Amino acid sequence: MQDHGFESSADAYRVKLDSFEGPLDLLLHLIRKSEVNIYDIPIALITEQYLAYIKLMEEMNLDLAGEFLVMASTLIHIKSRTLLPRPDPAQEDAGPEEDPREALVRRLLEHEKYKAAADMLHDRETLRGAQFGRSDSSVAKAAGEAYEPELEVDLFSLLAAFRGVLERASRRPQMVLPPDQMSIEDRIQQLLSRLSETEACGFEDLFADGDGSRGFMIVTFLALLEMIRLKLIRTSQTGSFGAIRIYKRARPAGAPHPIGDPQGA
Amino acid sequence: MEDVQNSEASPAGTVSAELRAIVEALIYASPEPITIKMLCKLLSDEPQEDVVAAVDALKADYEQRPGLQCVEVAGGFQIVTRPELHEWVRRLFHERSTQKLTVQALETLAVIAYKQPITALEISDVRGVNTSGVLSTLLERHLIKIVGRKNIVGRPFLYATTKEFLIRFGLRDLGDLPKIGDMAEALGFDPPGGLSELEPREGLLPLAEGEAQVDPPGSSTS
Amino acid sequence: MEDVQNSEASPAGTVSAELRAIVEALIYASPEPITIKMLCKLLSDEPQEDVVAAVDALKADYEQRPGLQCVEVAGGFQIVTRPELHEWVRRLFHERSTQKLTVQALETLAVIAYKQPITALEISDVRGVNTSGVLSTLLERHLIKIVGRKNIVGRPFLYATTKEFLIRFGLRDLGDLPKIGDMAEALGFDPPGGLSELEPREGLLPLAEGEAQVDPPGSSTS
Repeated sequence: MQDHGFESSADAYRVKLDSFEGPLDLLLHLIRKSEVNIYDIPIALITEQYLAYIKLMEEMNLDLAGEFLVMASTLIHIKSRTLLPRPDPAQEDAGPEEDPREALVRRLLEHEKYKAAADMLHDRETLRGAQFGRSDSSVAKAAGEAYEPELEVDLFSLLAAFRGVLERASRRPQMVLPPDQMSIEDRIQQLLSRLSETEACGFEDLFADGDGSRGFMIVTFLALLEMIRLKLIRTSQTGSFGAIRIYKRARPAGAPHPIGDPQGA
Repeated sequence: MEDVQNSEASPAGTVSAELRAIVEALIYASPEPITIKMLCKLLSDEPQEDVVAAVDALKADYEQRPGLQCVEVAGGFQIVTRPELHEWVRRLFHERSTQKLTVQALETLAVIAYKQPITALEISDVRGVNTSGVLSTLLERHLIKIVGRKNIVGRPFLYATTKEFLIRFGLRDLGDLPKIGDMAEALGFDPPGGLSELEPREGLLPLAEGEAQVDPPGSSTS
Repeated sequence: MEDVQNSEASPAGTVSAELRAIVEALIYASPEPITIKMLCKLLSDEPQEDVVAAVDALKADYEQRPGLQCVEVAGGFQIVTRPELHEWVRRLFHERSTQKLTVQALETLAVIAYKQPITALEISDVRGVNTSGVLSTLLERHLIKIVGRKNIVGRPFLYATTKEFLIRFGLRDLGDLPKIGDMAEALGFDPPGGLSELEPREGLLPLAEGEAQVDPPGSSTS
């Protein structure tokens, strides 16, 4: 096995100080270096060594994460507990007292397990990295469409996607609508008052009163469609391509209500 | 690999099995058809005639592969699927493309999740691109549903996420959706300012009778 | 193609040459490892056992290819170059195609793989260091995903590994991870009794194959 940058072998003495990822790493290193039994850690010795390392790291101005200090206080606490006089062995009915080191040992072993698992993953990754798949171009012709990978759906990708949208939106120049753009509702009112004057008129006449702009035409046409839906007008045509006439009609009882109408749904 | 069993079938049994293995791997993995010249360059220790012989042997070998063939294309060699099987390959790609969630679909889903209920036009506005095709994918996958019509001209459908969506993303309810700020803190995101995540619902119309085609009974979004 | 000469070498000579051809073309063409379920879906006219037999025959066949092999990964099959040839193949690519993960990232990934679903705080507890920076890297690389929120105060995110994780590490499924107890020997420590063995808790991963539309009942992801 090659060097994976792990300090997992007992003879790795020359360890760069900043290579310790955390206090558990450092502690394991010290235990290995001292060749002591992990189930019977000489806590005074190890605590002393640990504190010496911390001091050294501070002197070297290494960025000392808070976790290292927390571990230091844990060690000192355990040490102080082991120094306390043991309870009278005659009073064992309270059950054997837990070794204050036990919780720490459990954490160390657990940590070590996952380091070994990471090591295994690294080997897997290396093997897998040595396997190459086919090129995309070799199926492009047969597939007939471009390959787009299926995305993992999770909250992170969802949020990342949303962030992408928001970022794009903020970069996009704001669409400026002409300030005099008339609303469809307003246009309906105009057309209705116009029709109430004449009762009927030609389709083209409805477009005649504006500025002839594209926006005006579209608003007028949409207003017309809406009026048909609301059964406010009738249209008739004399044969294919004949003239279209628009008639105002009495509103039937079952007709939909216009938007914004308080009687509306 | 060292011992290629059916090498007696090949016209170039003299070429070392190792060379043939290397040549096969190179042709297979090359991003574009690989030329003899390129092969010789990569295999600089091998005499050119051996490289040519290895390619020839491989080509003969591939005559006997069931689904693949080794073709000469643009002066180089490439391993491709047999043309008579292309219909199957197309089916595979089609199957994948109708099912998969793409960047497009995910973006649309995200906009709906954070701004529901929302119309197709509003989604397109936020995304800056037309969205209509993706909506049907999301509807088919039961990630979104139609919850009503917006009370504006044209009465467009309003879309919202489904219960299935919540299950899929491991959420209890919509309040569980991470705020952009949450994620920023935890994971170093940088949210752009000025855009609110959730807007008050306005103008929601209930669906008329018989319109509730997509809305499963008893499903609720919030 | 209809007549596969060396079919007597295969353990499943009964499978039609055509089916084998189609299966080979599909495995080759699929952009990610293709599952038995997907094959069966595409080949809906064929009984599943024939499809399985065709895949088996092909796998055996590829044992004899000089430069290629058929591997089982993330619940599917894939044709790749033989790893021992990697130095040759690498010459085709100028830059390293994939970035290696750091020790930090690997350790974090290991904890998640064995204890999923798990919160950031729980990961930090095991590792003894803060991990949020690494998590965002792993999320961005799609090696882990958020599968929900834990039902405790603060509703923290729960993380799990993805299909991409399986693919990257060449694992068939989470059960393919070595038992973590086996590793104790490798560590040179004698584990005392009472240290519970950790196993991947697949039952808790409703979203692991989130895109589970491809998974047949009875097809093995686990």
